Amino acid sequence: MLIFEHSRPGRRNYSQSPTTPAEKQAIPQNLLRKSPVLLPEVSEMDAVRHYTRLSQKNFSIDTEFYPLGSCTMKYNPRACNALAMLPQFLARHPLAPEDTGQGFLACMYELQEILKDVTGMAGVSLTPMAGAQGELIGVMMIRAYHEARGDKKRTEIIVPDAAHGTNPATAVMCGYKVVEITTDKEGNVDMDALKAAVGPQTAGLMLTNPSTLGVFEKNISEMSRIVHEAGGLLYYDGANLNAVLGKVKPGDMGFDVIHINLHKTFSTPHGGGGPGAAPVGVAERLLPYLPIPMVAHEKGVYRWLTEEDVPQTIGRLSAHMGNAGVLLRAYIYVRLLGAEGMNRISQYATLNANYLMAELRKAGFEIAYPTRRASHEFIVTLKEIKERTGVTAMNLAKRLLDKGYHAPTTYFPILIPECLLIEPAETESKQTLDAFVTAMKEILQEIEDQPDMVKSAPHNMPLRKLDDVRAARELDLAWKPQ
Amino acid sequence: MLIFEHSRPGRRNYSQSPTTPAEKQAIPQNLLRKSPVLLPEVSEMDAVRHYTRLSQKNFSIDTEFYPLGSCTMKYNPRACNALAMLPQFLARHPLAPEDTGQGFLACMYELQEILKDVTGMAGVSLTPMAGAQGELIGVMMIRAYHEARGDKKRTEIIVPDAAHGTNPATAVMCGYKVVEITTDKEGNVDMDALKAAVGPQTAGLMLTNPSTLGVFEKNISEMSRIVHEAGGLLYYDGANLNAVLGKVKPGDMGFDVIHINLHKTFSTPHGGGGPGAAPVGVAERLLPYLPIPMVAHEKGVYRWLTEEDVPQTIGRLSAHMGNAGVLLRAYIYVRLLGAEGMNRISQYATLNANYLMAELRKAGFEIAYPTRRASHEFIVTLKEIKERTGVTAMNLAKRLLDKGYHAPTTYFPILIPECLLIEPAETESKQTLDAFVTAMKEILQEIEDQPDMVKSAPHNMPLRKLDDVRAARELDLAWKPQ
Amino acid sequence: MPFIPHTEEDVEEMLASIGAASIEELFDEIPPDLKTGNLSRVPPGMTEMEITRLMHERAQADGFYLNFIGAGAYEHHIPAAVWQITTRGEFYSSYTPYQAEASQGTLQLLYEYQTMMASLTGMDVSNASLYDGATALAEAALMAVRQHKTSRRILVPGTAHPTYRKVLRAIVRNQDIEVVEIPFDPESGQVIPEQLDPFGQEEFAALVVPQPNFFGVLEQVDTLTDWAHKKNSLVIAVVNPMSLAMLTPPGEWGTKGADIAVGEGQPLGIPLSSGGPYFGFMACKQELVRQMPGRIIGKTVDLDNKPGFVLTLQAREQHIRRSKATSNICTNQGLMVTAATIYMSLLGPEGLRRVAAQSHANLLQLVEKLETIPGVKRAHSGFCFHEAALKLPGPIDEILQALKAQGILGGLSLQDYYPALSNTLLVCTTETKTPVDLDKFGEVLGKILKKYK
Amino acid sequence: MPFIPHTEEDVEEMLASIGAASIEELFDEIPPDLKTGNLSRVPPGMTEMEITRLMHERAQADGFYLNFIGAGAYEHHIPAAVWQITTRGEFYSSYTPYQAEASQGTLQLLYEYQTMMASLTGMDVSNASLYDGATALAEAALMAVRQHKTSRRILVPGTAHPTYRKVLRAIVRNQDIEVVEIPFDPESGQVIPEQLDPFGQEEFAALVVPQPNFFGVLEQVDTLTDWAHKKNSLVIAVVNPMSLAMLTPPGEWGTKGADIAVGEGQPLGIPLSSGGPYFGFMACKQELVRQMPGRIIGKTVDLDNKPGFVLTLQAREQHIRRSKATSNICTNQGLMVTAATIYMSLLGPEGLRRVAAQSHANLLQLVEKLETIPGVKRAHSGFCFHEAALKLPGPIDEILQALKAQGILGGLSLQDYYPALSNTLLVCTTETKTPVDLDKFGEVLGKILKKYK
Repeated sequence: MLIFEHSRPGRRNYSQSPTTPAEKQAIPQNLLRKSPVLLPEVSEMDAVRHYTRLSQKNFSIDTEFYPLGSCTMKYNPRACNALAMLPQFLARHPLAPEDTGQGFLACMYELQEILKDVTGMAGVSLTPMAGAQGELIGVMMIRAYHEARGDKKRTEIIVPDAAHGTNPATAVMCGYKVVEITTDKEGNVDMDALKAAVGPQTAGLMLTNPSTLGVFEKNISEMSRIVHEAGGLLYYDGANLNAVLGKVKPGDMGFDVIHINLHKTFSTPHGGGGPGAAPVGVAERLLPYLPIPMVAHEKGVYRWLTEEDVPQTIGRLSAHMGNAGVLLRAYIYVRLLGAEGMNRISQYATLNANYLMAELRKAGFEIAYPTRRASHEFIVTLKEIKERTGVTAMNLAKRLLDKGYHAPTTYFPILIPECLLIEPAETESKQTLDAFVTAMKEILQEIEDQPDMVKSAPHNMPLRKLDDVRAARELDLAWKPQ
Repeated sequence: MLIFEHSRPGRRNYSQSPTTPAEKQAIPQNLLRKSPVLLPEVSEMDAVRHYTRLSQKNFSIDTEFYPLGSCTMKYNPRACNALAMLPQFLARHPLAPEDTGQGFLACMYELQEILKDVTGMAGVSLTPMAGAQGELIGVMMIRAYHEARGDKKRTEIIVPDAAHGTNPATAVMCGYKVVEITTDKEGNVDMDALKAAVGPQTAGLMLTNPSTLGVFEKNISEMSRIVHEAGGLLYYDGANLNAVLGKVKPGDMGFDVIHINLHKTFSTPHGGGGPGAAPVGVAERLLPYLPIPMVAHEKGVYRWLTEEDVPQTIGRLSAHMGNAGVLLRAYIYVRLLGAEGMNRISQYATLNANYLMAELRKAGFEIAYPTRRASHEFIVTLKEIKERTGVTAMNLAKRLLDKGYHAPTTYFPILIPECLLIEPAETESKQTLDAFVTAMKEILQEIEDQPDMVKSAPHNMPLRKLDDVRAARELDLAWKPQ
Repeated sequence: MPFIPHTEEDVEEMLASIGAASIEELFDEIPPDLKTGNLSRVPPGMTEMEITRLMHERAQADGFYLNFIGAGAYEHHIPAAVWQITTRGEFYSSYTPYQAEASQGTLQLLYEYQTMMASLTGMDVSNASLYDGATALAEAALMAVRQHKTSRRILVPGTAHPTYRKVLRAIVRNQDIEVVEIPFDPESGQVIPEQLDPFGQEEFAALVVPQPNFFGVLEQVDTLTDWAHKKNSLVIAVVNPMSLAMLTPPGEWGTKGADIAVGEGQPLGIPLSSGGPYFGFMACKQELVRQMPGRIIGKTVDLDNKPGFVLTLQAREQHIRRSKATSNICTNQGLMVTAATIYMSLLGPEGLRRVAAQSHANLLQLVEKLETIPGVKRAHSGFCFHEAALKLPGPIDEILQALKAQGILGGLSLQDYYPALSNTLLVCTTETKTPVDLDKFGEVLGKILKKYK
Repeated sequence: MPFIPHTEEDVEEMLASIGAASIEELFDEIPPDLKTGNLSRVPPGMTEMEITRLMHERAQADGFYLNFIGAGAYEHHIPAAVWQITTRGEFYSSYTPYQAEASQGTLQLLYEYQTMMASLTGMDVSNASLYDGATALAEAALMAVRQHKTSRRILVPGTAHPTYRKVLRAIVRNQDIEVVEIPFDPESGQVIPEQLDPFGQEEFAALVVPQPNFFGVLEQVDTLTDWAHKKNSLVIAVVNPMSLAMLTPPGEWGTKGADIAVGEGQPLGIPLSSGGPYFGFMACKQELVRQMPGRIIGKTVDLDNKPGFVLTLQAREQHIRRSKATSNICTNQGLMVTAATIYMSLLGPEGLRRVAAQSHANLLQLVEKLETIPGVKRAHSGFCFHEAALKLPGPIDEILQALKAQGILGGLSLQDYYPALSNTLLVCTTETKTPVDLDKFGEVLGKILKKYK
């Protein structure tokens, strides 16, 4: 039932708006709204009940194992939420004077410093509000760098075919042509393809390492050399940073610019699809182009850096300074972890992924890159199963829901047919992984014994399989009163 | 799965206790614990996940209609929770000096004053921590009153047979003999029985008005006269105050002492069975006996009253001053309501009850007192249905769970066979009541068509009917490691 | 009309169904002369915005202090997860789990709680909580009297919490139960077992043993327990549950263990909150379970033999037994127990032990530091857990005022409770106090005390 | 090892299954020379107790002020229910609803949100949110260019939020899009439709119309909309969603209505929180829906024909279309939209209208009061919503400092954004300001300004 269906004309919450209608008004008649606003007229209790019950229809980290590859669904500490929502932090206006926000700014400054260390970069700006915006800002800086040098012939960004879709989409938003390069049999970037693609027209290479295939690009130093020698820059998509945190710094691998998905590696909540936050870090040569605002610490006082301080900045990319409350949560998280805690993240995320990969292989699943170590994630392919039984990766995914597990990422990376990208994250216990393996084994058996049942999953959820095609064909994007 | 079954030896949450073991210790060996403590060894995420999922297994006001008679399950405003949990309120030590708690004490003082007005009483003490403790304290004051007058022959408390079980239990805890009096056909206390029971041995009469039968005792003034003339006092069980809030004050009905269930009428949360709070109010003559502490306001300063201020007090009944945080919630609630809001509570609670009674009667249900107005609750009896079909009130209750409604109170008051005591409370909308009536009608039909299905309900809950008898016979009150 | 959803149209339709002309008509059975309910002293309603501002202002006015007061209520760190989960609507706004099938969340949690508390106290069984520590002691005394059958005498040492003793007296006095106070040794701050014999001449139902006692001092629990058992009496332990992560649990005191263990559950994840709501806990030996008051949860199975949980032993309770019930208690402090169970799960055995050990170590550190100030010395010689009484060289109220002016609540003045203990301060440390805090207390107190040299 | 559950035994068993001797061995594909990850500048870990204390101290240091700053972020009362529900784990810790059957909570809520925003803006369809108001404007400009096909020119008045204009330029500049600034009338603080014609000589893709504009002034939206439509250009409305409870929605501007409406969703239940996270909203006409970036939720049915909700029109998105996507955006600001949807449900149409009306009335009241102070007068003659620019008779930074010393944040100095507007203060009132607050501001400012007479 939609909230609108609980509505009755004239019902309202008297506690939640001024008791008496406002006395004064000075707005010309022609600017005043005449049409009614379609908001529900429900009691406070009905709203609370409706949304509490809706919430219960979600799978989430707080209720289920959620091994969604490339998304790093780890525990979001409750302390981060509680402390970022202290009344003073919530009440502070973004344009309030700096001296009324020294506590908040101290957190932001320290977060910048910590992220510099973690990434091996010379400078960090916290403003990007999501991974995709971090990418956009990163590539904008690459472009600004070439432009500042008068290097106008660089029109291409190289992207591996396994990359996140945001990579090519971002390059295009920055006015670049996208050159896709292939992957070799071992899951590495095809070095010959890279060499062939690189040239004076190359603005840069966007790369995730470990890659979205769940393996570490062993040739990264060589790749870095090739791109740099051609005058291009290296962009690090930080989506998989969780796998190497404290092990390898992107700066040490030769990357010039990076975005860090705080909602992945630094455990800020995914919130049903945002808000995220994706600070960008840069090597020395890109420092002048970092987006503002950033926080400086001078003579014991924290202040915002503006256009005056960073005259070559690519500018402002948000109305204020990005997703401040998300940054606060990440700050609290990194302070809880400390250096040792960060090192352990990559260790245990990697242990969990390799263990799960080993167990699923033993259970009879086909691993996409069986000769490689898993990073913090790995790929299972149902190609053979699909051919033999008609059961798809999506069927298996839906059947997992029935068993109380969120499905792994399906059909990404697109170059592996019928794939499941599985990322358990470091906060899951061996017992949970073992229970998941048991469920996967059960489904493997079900595929043999009752493939039609698997194909028509889910069966134990409040709804059965939803019709995506109809949704797109008969667009219904807003409720209309009957 | 129990939390203990998630446990693994050696697992722990490093964030939640001191990082390094304490250095100093000076406790003799023979006083130190040797046996291990059976607490779960789980990660923070596992604990969060376990208890979040457990919570989803509860029906509650925030998720379901909960017409539990005599319990006043109304909406618990979220603001009351948020504001009572402001950090300063939570951090304040109960024995901190009064001048560090003037904000808190102001709330307590004002709550006392408001409750005096609401009940028509001369004084109020906030200390009782639950309805049953309010009763205990009320009867203790009655006893103290008689004792102070040297009136030692009063050994009996009169209680109607429809009363809450706490009434007689309380009287016994205060050293009184209980005399039960009967109810007439209309649901009133049998006046002849009362007259016969009253005498010089009568310490007092405990009464709920409206009674637990959901009707107003019309003869209350006469009853008051009879008891008072015999030298007894009148105790008002405030369980049903919601029905007459702002309409009739217990003090005006002649009551000498009252407890007020804040977790009913004043909407503090029931919390799965507490904490409640049940301030006591008294007429002039019982003022000297009120329990301490109470809050006084003198020269703009709030302070606790102690034994020195109230030398005849029955004393202290809690380690500090009762359930302070619950009192804060009630204070916030009454300020949100104001006088007008309180008047409306009884009006709409009564409207809802009478409407639901009318609709259920039309639907074919037998009403216990069809000639009477419902107060804020009323009784349906399945006597005839049970005799004819074997379906009991408990069967119907379980079937309601299947349909997404919490069951009404069953088998209370005990003098009505196969009864359901139904209290919708004022915060439910007509639409919810209508949907409930529809569900009740469906069950009525099911009783005719498929009585065995109804008898074996619930069917749609995570568990089927639980075996109470086995629970009591094969006592298993604590998990033991396998 | 905050919180009331009715539209005018709703009201009309409802009245029509009832057959009444107005809402007022529904009250026609109330004698008109009684309808005097004019709430003249209740202020007009506020919006949520207005009350939010008022409460924020009052909270701000109360402020924050560096707190060294204990005396039965203890400031421990509470993980953020505890109350974020506890205040979820499904826990917060549900009732006592009468319909077991619709209340497995609360019921299973309470069963887990009972398991934890039974283990922590070393007893066989626990109930699902009582109001607070003080009333739990009173209920334990009533229980002991019911069990003992021939004596209505309870021995309580003067080292037990003074307010608990008052509450005990207030509750049991109407049932002809005698509370006899046992003296303590002013030097050690303990009960001396050897001095008990005069009190054991006459039969008694139970001996109350506080551990640690009100002065923070550890009693000789083994000797006291065995002494009482030798007299065929019961032993009621009054314990701080946090201390039990370090100290011998009541179930292992002496040869046979205490019979009933009660106490204040607040240290297990409940905020100080000006004194409540907290929760009392009660655990006992198996043979006493049917004398135990309060809710008890049992494990059972459903029709399909799946495990589940229900309220059990309800035959003891007032809604069934009425005047013959074990107690009039019907609610427990469910929501507080929810918090405590989550707290104990998050801490685990090692976490709880570390919190207890650090609280204890901090006291040793603080006392050592304060004793370096001339004129400050411990009032008692007994071993302490996380609280101790200190003699000060000046008027305590003045000193406490001076400390407060610097943001420190220095402890509790014992004089109000024990007139002999003039200028004596009961100080408490928990794991929340850092070395910097302890140093600050020492420094500030040192400066204040200079004038009394 | 906070948050990592592995016991030593677990690790051993897991390594045995993998066939590795150590965790370190799992990293053997990383070239050793790259393993330089020594985090020397990351401080050691803290316990939750320690970070809790630190954050409380920092929050206390920042304090509370009586705030009259608006300028794109507005202090409204937020019902307590909003964030208590929004931060429930099931909303807080779930991902983008890729598996629709396991995400109906989020999906249905987003569908409800889309319905509310479409109605509030008077448009046909809404997406499920963008990052913030400023980036939403940039996305709208890109969308307009895609739709218009022949022009890459966007007209933006100088009355639009200065930071929004900066963000717009920064984002579109790499796609050869020209942003042309339209002047405004310094007297009225509005764009004068009659002066637009020079800018319409050349083809343009869209005209941006802010309502209310950055000065709080109401633009002549009907005339502006019709003018742009006459030039075959699109109209992008940038609106404060709260104001739409009172003001004509973009969908009804002029003859045909604006084509795209965007803005900052923060006023709908999102705390100020130093600037974020907020959310941008975007609604448009039906014919533009396939050009709209961001997530969109559609209603559909399941195999049993029961209604349900899914992510739809994914063919526009980057994970399918890659370099041909409408935008690189993939996340929305889901949790903020969750809060906004609950907020709008709690307020309802009448509640939202009253909040808007009271915010507006308070501004009239405040301006009237402040204009009684000698030397204070309105900078613009146009009608205002809940914000207005005031000329002050002295140096603004000094005056703001003096106000702050008395706990008042008096507004924003416009000089930094519009050099011509020296000593001009942009003040904002919402419904949170009481008559007492307005009086206090007037009194304090009056006293401060005495020295500049």
